[in-house]
Amino acid sequence: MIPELGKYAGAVLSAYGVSFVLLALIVGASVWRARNIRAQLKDIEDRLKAQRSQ
Amino acid sequence: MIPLLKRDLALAVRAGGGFGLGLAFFLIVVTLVPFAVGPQSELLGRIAPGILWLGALLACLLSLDRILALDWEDGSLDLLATAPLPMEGIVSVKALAHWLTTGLPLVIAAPVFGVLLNLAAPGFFWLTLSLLLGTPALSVIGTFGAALTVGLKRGGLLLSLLVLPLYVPTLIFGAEVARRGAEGMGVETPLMMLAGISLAVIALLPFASAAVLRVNLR
Amino acid sequence: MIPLLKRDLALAVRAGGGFGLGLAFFLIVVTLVPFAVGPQSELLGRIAPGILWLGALLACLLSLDRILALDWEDGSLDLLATAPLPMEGIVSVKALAHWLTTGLPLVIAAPVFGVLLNLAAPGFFWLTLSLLLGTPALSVIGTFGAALTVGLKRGGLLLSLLVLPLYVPTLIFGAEVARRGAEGMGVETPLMMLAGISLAVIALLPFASAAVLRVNLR
Amino acid sequence: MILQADTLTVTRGGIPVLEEVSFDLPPERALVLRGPNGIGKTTLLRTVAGLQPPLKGTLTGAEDRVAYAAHADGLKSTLTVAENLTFWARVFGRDEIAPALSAYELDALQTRAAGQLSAGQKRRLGLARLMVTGRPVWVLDEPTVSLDRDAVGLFAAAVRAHLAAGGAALIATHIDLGLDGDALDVSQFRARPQAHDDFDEVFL
Amino acid sequence: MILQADTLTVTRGGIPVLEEVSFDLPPERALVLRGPNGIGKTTLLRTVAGLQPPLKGTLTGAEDRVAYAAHADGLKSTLTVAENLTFWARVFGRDEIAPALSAYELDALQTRAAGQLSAGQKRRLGLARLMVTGRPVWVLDEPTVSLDRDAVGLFAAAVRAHLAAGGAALIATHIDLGLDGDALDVSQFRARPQAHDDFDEVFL
Amino acid sequence: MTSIWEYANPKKFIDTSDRVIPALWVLSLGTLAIGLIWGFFFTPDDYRQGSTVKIFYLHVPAALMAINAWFMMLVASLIWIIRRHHVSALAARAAAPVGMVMTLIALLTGAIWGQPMWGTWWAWDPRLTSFLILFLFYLGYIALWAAIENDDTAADLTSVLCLVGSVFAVLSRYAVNFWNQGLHQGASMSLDAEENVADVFWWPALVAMAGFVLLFLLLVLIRTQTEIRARRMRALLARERMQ
Ligand code: HEM
Ligand SMILES: Nc1ncnc2c1ncn2[C@@H]1O[C@H](COP(=O)(O)OP(=O)(O)OP(=O)(O)O)[C@@H](O)[C@H]1O
Ligand SMILES: Nc1ncnc2c1ncn2[C@@H]1O[C@H](COP(=O)(O)OP(=O)(O)OP(=O)(O)O)[C@@H](O)[C@H]1O
Ligand SMILES: [Mg+2]
Ligand SMILES: [Mg+2]
Repeated sequence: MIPELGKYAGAVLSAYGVSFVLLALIVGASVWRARNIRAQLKDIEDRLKAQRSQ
Repeated sequence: MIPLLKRDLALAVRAGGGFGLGLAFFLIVVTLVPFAVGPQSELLGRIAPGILWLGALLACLLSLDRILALDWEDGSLDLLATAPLPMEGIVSVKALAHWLTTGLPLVIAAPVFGVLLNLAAPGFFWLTLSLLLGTPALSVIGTFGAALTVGLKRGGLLLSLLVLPLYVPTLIFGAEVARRGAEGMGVETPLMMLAGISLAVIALLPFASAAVLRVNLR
Repeated sequence: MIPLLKRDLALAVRAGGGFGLGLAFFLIVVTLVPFAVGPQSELLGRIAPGILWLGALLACLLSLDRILALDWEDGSLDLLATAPLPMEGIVSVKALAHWLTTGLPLVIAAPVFGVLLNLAAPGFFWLTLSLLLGTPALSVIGTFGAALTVGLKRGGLLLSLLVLPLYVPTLIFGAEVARRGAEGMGVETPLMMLAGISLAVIALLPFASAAVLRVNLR
Repeated sequence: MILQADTLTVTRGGIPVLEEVSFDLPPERALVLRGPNGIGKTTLLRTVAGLQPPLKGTLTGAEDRVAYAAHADGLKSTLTVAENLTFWARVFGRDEIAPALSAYELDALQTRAAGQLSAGQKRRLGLARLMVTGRPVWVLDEPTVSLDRDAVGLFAAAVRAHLAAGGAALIATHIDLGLDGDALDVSQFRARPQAHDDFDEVFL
Repeated sequence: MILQADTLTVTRGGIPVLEEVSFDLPPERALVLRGPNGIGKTTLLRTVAGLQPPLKGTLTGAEDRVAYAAHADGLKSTLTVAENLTFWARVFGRDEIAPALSAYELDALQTRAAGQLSAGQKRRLGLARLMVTGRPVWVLDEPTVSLDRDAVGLFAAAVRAHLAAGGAALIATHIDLGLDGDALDVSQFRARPQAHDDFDEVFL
Repeated sequence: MTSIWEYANPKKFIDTSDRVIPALWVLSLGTLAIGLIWGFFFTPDDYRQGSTVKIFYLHVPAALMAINAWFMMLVASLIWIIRRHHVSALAARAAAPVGMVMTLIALLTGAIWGQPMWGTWWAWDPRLTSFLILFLFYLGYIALWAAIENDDTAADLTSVLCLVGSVFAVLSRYAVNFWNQGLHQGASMSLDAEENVADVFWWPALVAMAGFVLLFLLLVLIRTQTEIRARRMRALLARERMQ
């Protein structure tokens, strides 16, 4: 049930392609950085806690 | 205020002070354009008003980082901030000094460069007038950019990036005045807009510049 | 040599390293041109090859003072000069790093900007090719200028002044290739000249750069 | 009028470096700040000079009464000694530079460009700037760096004359200046590390 | 091999500052240069490091054997401590940075960006650079600026180890380093002002 | 009665947004999928534009979000300037890259659309040009945040830039309009317009728009959390260094 895109198929598909790639990039980057920073912060907090409980 | 202006002008004309370098850059950009787009005089004449405005804008832009960075590096800016001068006054005087050493020479020299680019005869007057009205806005906006980036290492290119979009309205109306003038069309609307932008910017932007400069000195 | 190149590339991509700023400047110059000369796409298309070359040249020019000045300020240059590296090698690597971080991105991005300026279809290939051949010469010549001005306070604008006339031949032949290419004319002669200039400059100028750098370090 | 700091907390890069700093500085007195490198003397002096706001506490009697001398001298290397000094005098609404020149034995160098001075001469010029401001409270950050013994003596004499004329001085230094002012060791005010448990605190 | 300076005249800004400087520096020895500010120590050391040619006289045994440490450290603030050191090691064709790190107690700071170090830590990193060059002659210009007492001790130990391994060191300093090297007061070589009668002379 | 300013407390903000985020994931991706699938598969072609109308469902929402993101940054900057709530400054920082990507999507889909419609990838039409300028503003704003080390300084400077930039962006819009009367469509969203798009295109577009709004919200929440954590991390490290 792929719709008939006619002579504009290239334009439409590339528009969707470009948009999805860009959206995926920003979503991916956001999630990846969120994970990364969350883990780093946890490391530091744990280390500081350990230091103080000594 | 006056002593600061005097000092900045004195510094500009001493060795290494940068007076005339903006002009030289303008000259070189204007000279390079025919090499780049080809020597046909009809084509050059058509793009002349725009290129002259663009050249003036780039020449201004390149000298912006001198406005505050030198005073920051040698500590004068800290000392000026503790002196009995309002920060708004300091940034205004800095912008004025920049205009006197960069903008004004460009205004005066632009007709000469117009000849190089085969500018149409009626264009000379309008080009000069539009630059006279527009370059003060360029200096004031540039001072705002300089105040934003003053503490940053190698802020120069970042400064250009921040300032250029802010230059767009001035450029559009300024070049429009020069272009329409050269083609003999009416220039009232863009001329009014240009003057309006300059006045508004001169009246209001120093407050923003002073605010960001205070933050940067903290 | 390799560690130096690696370090310079690493520095360029770190915070504040300036990678991409040349590109941003290029983008902004290209954006401003239509505001200055007007939006007619036919006119823009005619001047597109020249303006793109000029924009690339100016973007290169603005980043030149990073090539050596930073290393001079923090003392690395003195220490490099006493290291077992030939000075000619150092300046060549510096030029190469500049080209990789500034010239190459411009070459890659130029076609995109060509779209903005309505460049004629056959022009894209020739524009890219001419930039690919020409920008290395810009970097090498620029390194020579940077070596000349390295010890000077605020050498930036002086550097532009010294370098711009040296850029003229490269600009002429490079823009000629792009322009003729866009108009579908033969490009052999300017292409040969452009390639010749690049090769000669890459082969010979580092010796001059090394010599003046040695003098400046004294 | 007394310069008074009351339980001041000063920050550098957003982090408190000294806290609960309190002192009084009456006229005709000098207060010498002492403490190891990096403890926060410069930060405190910048706060007193009004360049940065304190995080907590109050500071009275500083507004428009302070002349500040930092690590950097604020000299223009292409202007002559006299031009540099005249500029700062005018900025503070004054004219007379001769007493300042002679106090630091700079008369012979008047027409020399500041960039051609030796480091010690530059420093002397930077200190002479204080005398042309006419401000009653001098706030000085390591004023004697790169001065030789004689020049330190000139500086001490200038400070004593300033105090005798009703002024006050707040000086951060590592060496002995031969002034009979009070000394304040700022190490005692060192900001205590705070508990890290509470999430909000980091945005202080 | 001996580093030997023979009736050297060194210039700054085109003007001779020291003349007829002669000294020998055999392996396993340190030579400490002394003299007041502005006498020309930095100028002499730059000449020895090969950064500027002497006006007269000869210098033997310096070519490609000198590691120079100037007033500035040549550190990149966005690179980490380890990256900075590795870079300099590679430039000198070497790889090992661990001994240098531990000699200056920098191990814990390895991954810290150099821009975030305190002044003393930066200086320690700058001195650690000497150890990764593998060069036998160290030429040091006021190496202990901004170091605290412990760090000066680390530096003295590093120099002693370097000498014991057959190296040599030429050090300009104002303080006492606790090294038993010879001292050379360069004031004795101070260049005499020349007669200006002869027109040619000023073009020397 | 709890005030909205409570969420200016970073801890409270993180806790609350942690609860909202999972739901937002489902909601935003779901809405987006419905809108785009509906638009792509179940709408007819336009009689003039053919199948290229399908680009509409990406182009218009992205264009709207590009502007709205900047507007949100402006509001957040004002809140920072007036009330100095750190979360709002960080939210502005978090929104900027998302807004920039939206601008880029609008520009690129527009360019791809322009090729069949106008026979050119790019024309200096006022609306297109304004978006290019908006893109530059995003670029400068992000670069300024990245260049400043101290967080409070950066927040102060970028919010002033956002304020001044907004004024100049509006000014540029007028300037550009004066400079060139363009070939781009008029506003389709205005309710009174004759040229309003037909309902068949209109409904899926609305759903896609809702999807873009939700996605923007989700990304801003996630990124603001990240910025808060990163900021806390820097502060902890700096303190540790001082001891
Ligand atoms: C490349 C940059 C472009 C930008 C930044 C841009 C921006 C926008 C914006 C902001 C809107 C929403 C207007 C509104 O509904 O209020 C819009 C709508 C629209 N754009 Fe673009 N546009 C671009 C290129 C194009 C091109 C090349 C086409 C080709 C036909 C196009 C066709 C449309 C259409 C059809 C609409 C919907 C308006 C309507 O239905 O009448 N756009 N565009
Ligand atoms: N830009 C900066 N960002 C963050 N912290 C800084 C910055 N500059 C300095 N610091 C830190 O702030 C603290 C106080 O510095 P300050 O300059 O006030 O010290 P000081 O007492 O004047 O030292 P000195 O005697 O060396 O002049 C130091 O620990 C320093 O590491
Ligand atoms: N750029 C310059 N041009 C001309 N003369 C200079 C320049 N820089 C320094 N001098 C002069 O050269 C002389 C020697 O300077 P040098 O730096 O070698 O002294 P130094 O012994 O290292 O002093 P310090 O102990 O302060 O480091 C000084 O008298 C100084 O005034
Ligand atoms: Mg200090
Ligand atoms: Mg020295």
